[in-house]
Amino acid sequence: MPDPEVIQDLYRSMLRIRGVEQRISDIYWDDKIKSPVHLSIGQEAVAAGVCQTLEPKDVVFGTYRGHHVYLAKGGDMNAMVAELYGKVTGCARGKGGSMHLIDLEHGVSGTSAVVGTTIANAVGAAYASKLKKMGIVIVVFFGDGAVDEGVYHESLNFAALKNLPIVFICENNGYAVHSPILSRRNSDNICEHARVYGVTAERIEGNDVIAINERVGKAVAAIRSGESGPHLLEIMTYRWMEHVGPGEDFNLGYRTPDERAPWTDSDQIDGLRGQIADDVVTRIDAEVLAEIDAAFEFAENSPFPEPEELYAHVYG
Amino acid sequence: MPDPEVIQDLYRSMLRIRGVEQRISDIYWDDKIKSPVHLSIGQEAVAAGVCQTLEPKDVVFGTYRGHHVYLAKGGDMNAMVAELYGKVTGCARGKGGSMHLIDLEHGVSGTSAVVGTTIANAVGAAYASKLKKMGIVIVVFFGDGAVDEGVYHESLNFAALKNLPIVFICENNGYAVHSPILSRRNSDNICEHARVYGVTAERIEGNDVIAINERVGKAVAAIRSGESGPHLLEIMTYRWMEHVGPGEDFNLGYRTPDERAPWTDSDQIDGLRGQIADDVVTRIDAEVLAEIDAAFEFAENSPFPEPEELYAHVYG
Amino acid sequence: MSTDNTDTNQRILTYPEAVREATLQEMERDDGVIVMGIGVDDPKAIYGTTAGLQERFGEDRVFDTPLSEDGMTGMAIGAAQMGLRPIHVHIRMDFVLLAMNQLINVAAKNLYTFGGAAPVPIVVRSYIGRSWGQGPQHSQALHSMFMHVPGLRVVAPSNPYDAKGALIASIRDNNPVMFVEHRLLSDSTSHVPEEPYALPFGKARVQQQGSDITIIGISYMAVEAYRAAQYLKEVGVSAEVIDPVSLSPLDLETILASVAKTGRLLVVDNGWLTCGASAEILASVAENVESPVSLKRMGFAPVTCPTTPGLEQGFYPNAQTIAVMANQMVQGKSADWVPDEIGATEATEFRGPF
Amino acid sequence: MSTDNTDTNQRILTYPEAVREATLQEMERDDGVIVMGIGVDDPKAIYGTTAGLQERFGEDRVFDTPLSEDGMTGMAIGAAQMGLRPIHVHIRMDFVLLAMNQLINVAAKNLYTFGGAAPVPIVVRSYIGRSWGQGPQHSQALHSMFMHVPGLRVVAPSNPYDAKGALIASIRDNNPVMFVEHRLLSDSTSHVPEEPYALPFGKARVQQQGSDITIIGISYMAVEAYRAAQYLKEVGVSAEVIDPVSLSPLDLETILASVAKTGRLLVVDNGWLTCGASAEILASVAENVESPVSLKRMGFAPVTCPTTPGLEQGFYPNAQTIAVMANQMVQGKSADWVPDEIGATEATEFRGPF
Ligand SMILES: Cc1ncc(C[n+]2csc(CCOP(=O)(O)OP(=O)(O)O)c2C)c(N)n1
Ligand SMILES: Cc1ncc(C[n+]2csc(CCOP(=O)(O)OP(=O)(O)O)c2C)c(N)n1
Ligand SMILES: [Mg+2]
Ligand SMILES: [Mg+2]
Repeated sequence: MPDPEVIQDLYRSMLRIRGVEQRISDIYWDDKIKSPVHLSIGQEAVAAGVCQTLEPKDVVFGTYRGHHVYLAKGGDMNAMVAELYGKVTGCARGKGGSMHLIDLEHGVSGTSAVVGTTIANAVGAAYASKLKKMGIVIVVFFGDGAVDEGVYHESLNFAALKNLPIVFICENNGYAVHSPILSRRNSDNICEHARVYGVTAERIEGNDVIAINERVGKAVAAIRSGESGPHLLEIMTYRWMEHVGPGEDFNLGYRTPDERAPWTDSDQIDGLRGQIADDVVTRIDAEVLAEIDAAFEFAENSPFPEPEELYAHVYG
Repeated sequence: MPDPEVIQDLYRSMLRIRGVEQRISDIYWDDKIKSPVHLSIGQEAVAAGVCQTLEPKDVVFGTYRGHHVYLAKGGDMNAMVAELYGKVTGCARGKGGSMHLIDLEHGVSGTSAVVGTTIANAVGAAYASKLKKMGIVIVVFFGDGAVDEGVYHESLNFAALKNLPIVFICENNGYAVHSPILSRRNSDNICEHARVYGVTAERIEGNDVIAINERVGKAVAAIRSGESGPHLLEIMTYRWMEHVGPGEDFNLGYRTPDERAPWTDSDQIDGLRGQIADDVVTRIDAEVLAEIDAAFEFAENSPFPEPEELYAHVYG
Repeated sequence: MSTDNTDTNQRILTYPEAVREATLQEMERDDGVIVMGIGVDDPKAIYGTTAGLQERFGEDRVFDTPLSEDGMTGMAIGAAQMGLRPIHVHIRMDFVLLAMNQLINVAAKNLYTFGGAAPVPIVVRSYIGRSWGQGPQHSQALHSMFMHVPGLRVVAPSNPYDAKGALIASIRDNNPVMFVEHRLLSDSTSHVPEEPYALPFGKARVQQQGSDITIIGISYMAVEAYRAAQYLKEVGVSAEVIDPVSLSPLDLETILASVAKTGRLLVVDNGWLTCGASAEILASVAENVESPVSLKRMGFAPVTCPTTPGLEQGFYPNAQTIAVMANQMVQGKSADWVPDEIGATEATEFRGPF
Repeated sequence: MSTDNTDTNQRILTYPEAVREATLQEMERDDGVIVMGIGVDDPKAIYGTTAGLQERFGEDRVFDTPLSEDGMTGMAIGAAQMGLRPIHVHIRMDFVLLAMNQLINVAAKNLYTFGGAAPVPIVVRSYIGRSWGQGPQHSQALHSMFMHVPGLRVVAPSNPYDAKGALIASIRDNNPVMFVEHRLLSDSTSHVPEEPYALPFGKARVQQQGSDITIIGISYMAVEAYRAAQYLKEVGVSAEVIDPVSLSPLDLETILASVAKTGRLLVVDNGWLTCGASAEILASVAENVESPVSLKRMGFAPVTCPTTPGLEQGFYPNAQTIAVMANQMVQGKSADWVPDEIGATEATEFRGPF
């Protein structure tokens, strides 16, 4: 068992993600967030478990489904919510929206709306870290769909060839939009595939935040000590909500509530809550709620960018 | 041992390739072939061994290093040589040159100068063959360099997913231009990699034309009978000449004559010659020489395309 | 939207319905037509354009693909070379950037490269996104890149009638065709005859006759240009509105005839200006006219598309800004009329799905 | 080639030598500069442009890559985001089509997308091929596609002096820069000062002053345009010859000033016309001039590049065809003068290496 502080950290981390995204879902109807949102509800354990193992200087990359990664790595919550609102106080001054989050100060190097792109970018960051002996570990999050893309192959190959300090996190939620994984590849063997490149690979079942935390922690430690090169962790998880948007999607018929049930039954937030003293839970819950309230208030009260901002930042 | 007829066929096939390319090399100095040539001398066994297993209706795709594939599959020699000369009687009316050979009548579906492109095209042809129940087996030839490209990954994945009637022939000559394979990937494990996709894979050592012929023959038979899906054969071979151009390249220093020696010592043409009755050899040699003489004469005597041809064939 | 058809008993379809009908009819006519792409068989069916096709034609002719744009484009090309007619669908044009190698190095060139031997009859359908925070990577309009390359055809119909006819023509054509759709046109409707018909390539549609200025609107901007022309009536400006429909080949003849009449040309592209379709049209007109004409172009602001709604609005021309520009071209720069309406109602009303 | 420098004691370098010197000097100045690409460390060293760099700076800063254009471009972008300044080399521009996704969806956009937070200082060097049967897939000039996209810079120097200065500027610049080279310029020479210098972006070079017509030549066509201007002297036509050098940003000011003087503009691009750099220049001029000017453009024939030498020649403009066109623009269409020389000696003399 990890020590109680880690449990509390993980709990808080997941709760912040769930809380923010639940709030997004709740208020989406009022049309203040005019941006497609890809909620990670149900997948919080991945980002929380992974990012807890990282140092502030370490760098993560993610996808359009990136709220959880941004928050777990320590990205500024106010700036994220403001970004969703399209406000100039957003982490990308409103220009990026939900799919393009960044917080360089906290090691969030960016998320992308084109599947697979940040995998290669992360490999480049790892190359820079190695070349310049920065001691920074790079982590890139992507879905099971990204594995289909040629750039995935090219990225794994290069990372292994150069023995780079990178952890590939494949968040396998079983679907790319509505396509199940076995409709896109012959076998359920992402880890085996990664190993052939020379990438150490392991699957973690059950969306288990403690297991994720421990195993990724080992991988990160091995990389940081120079003991080993790139790792891939395939983390089995489940998206509770629709692919994009604030609601559920069982009406579409491509999956059933029964399929989801084991995942909600084993909700990692509930699980950890039971392991923390009641008064601590109460305190953390209150703190997180206050933080979230403040973030949405901050976003609501922030100004939109001035029209001239349209022309800023094209060239640097 | 294969039957004598097959031995003769393979001998003739390799001799035609060697003869044409040697002639190209010999006359290149006179600047009549104004086209980069990527000679396959030393690799004849691959094309000959593979194509001997195919029926006329079967379809092959290749690369800029494609003379051997074109000739082995039965492509018209006159039209190929004329193509190199840029004549309108060429297989692509002079528009393609050495890197872009085609002979649809004989199942040569085209070669490409951009590494990796025809791999995906071949997969599409195999899809068509399967969908339309054409009973056609598709074979695509590519080098060890093409394996680096993302499209290789995407093509193998799709071929396995759809269980397509295709044979991937990786001509592993150890180099992509001047880069040895282990400077481009972590391990020498192309077959292992292919297997993870669900592609049956096997390496054939020693550029051995008989082994190539037998093992590819088995793969083609299994595919044609519907018994199995895609296969990959990694055929170890060696390029005797420079990457592009008519000469040798030991002066460049990236490889040594010693490295080549075992390959020339085990020259497959010499090897088969010893297994065929002398009078038959004499006859075949004479026939092939006459065919080659005629092809170069045909090319020399053919006209260049008319200037208006510049504007033909942009749209069909 | 004016179409040639003047039936009284009009059959009205939406754009996606027209696209679906064209696909379905061609699939029935020719069993070599296949539909492939990420999500074509899923419950949302690419805004309904592929709805029910898999049930009707089976999983071999209508199939979801892995997320492999480059490889799947190459696959479509190879299938086409063997006699199939693949329609490859991309829910955003931005993703087609992954397939440029196969489209430009292979599809556009094979026929020529092989001296006429190997036609590549593929259709690539892709959507230009807009509104509700599509942002930098879900909003691009890259038609000019394809217009640049010989061997490709490019069409960008702006209404259901043209969409059906152009898609049927694209499927029947022996060349690779980039079929450009716009997300904001999905709710548009028009008369669409049931029987199959093919629009000829290279034929522009004159949406409205006029005498003072020619306004060309491309893709969704055809809608906005038409709206602008209605606003302009208020100040007595008579605009001729042209939708090229086919961008490659381009119907320069119709454009030149119109400009000869009006002496002024405003091209409104649904894309960036630099080296864009609007540059091409202006250059072609400038090369070909004898008497001087006044030439202007409008399009995306020369920036990346921002996500936040306020900035996003400034990124696009709309009927209002088009009308203002056209009026100034006719009445002089000092004309300070601004129509009350902004136009672009599809954009302001848009709420997904994405 | 006229350069600004009038030293008597001129130091003459070839184009590859100038490129190599710029790279070497910048690598010495800034240890974040790295050189990567297929073959950069091989015996042929990309026509010598990367010769000896790996020996000097080590295998970590100068390295061969797998054949993975898309992934390696993405890798360069990520490395740049962490403070490196990668120079990614492609021996043909055709292969850059594999990297369009990373270049256009990511490199061009990240700075803007992230509100200024993440600059992407990469340089992409690529060669336009020509001659000796380069054919369809080794001859493309795709600069206009990059000009189309906000966030990218594009430069295409035509002589060693400009090449060195533009490459140094590109490496120091905080934006992604497409640095376009032409294979036929590899033997060209000019004075190149030893000390590092950076050419400003957006500044055209007036190669020759003239009064009758402005001829703009892009990339290798700058050489042919200059030759054509010499031929034109024979018939008393005074041509002003401009090499834009920087295509994005483009020095429209210099062009407009020249056209205001000559009243005639012929743009000769080393690329296709439709939606090309020449369309952009014509359109910009047409939009901006008051008095009528005569405008023409020349470039690749609107076909795929054929391999056979006879057809290949017709595919390209040359000094002769440029001179004929310019003369007709000045003297009228009936002028039937044809200069004796064809120009394009680099093309006829070319025999590889490829
Ligand atoms: C290159 C590209 N192709 C297609 C899309 C459309 N698209 C958006 S998300 C998605 C599915 C990705 O699935 P996965 O990687 O498993 O991530 P998840 O959404 O499950 O988190 C697709 C196909 C895209 N954004 N980029
Ligand atoms: C996409 C692409 N990148 C780079 C090149 C340049 N190039 C031509 S051949 C070659 C090496 C290919 O090696 P391999 O696949 O092993 O084939 P071989 O030449 O050994 O037969 C390279 C890098 C190319 N033609 N296409
Ligand atoms: Mg998924
Ligand atoms: Mg090889």
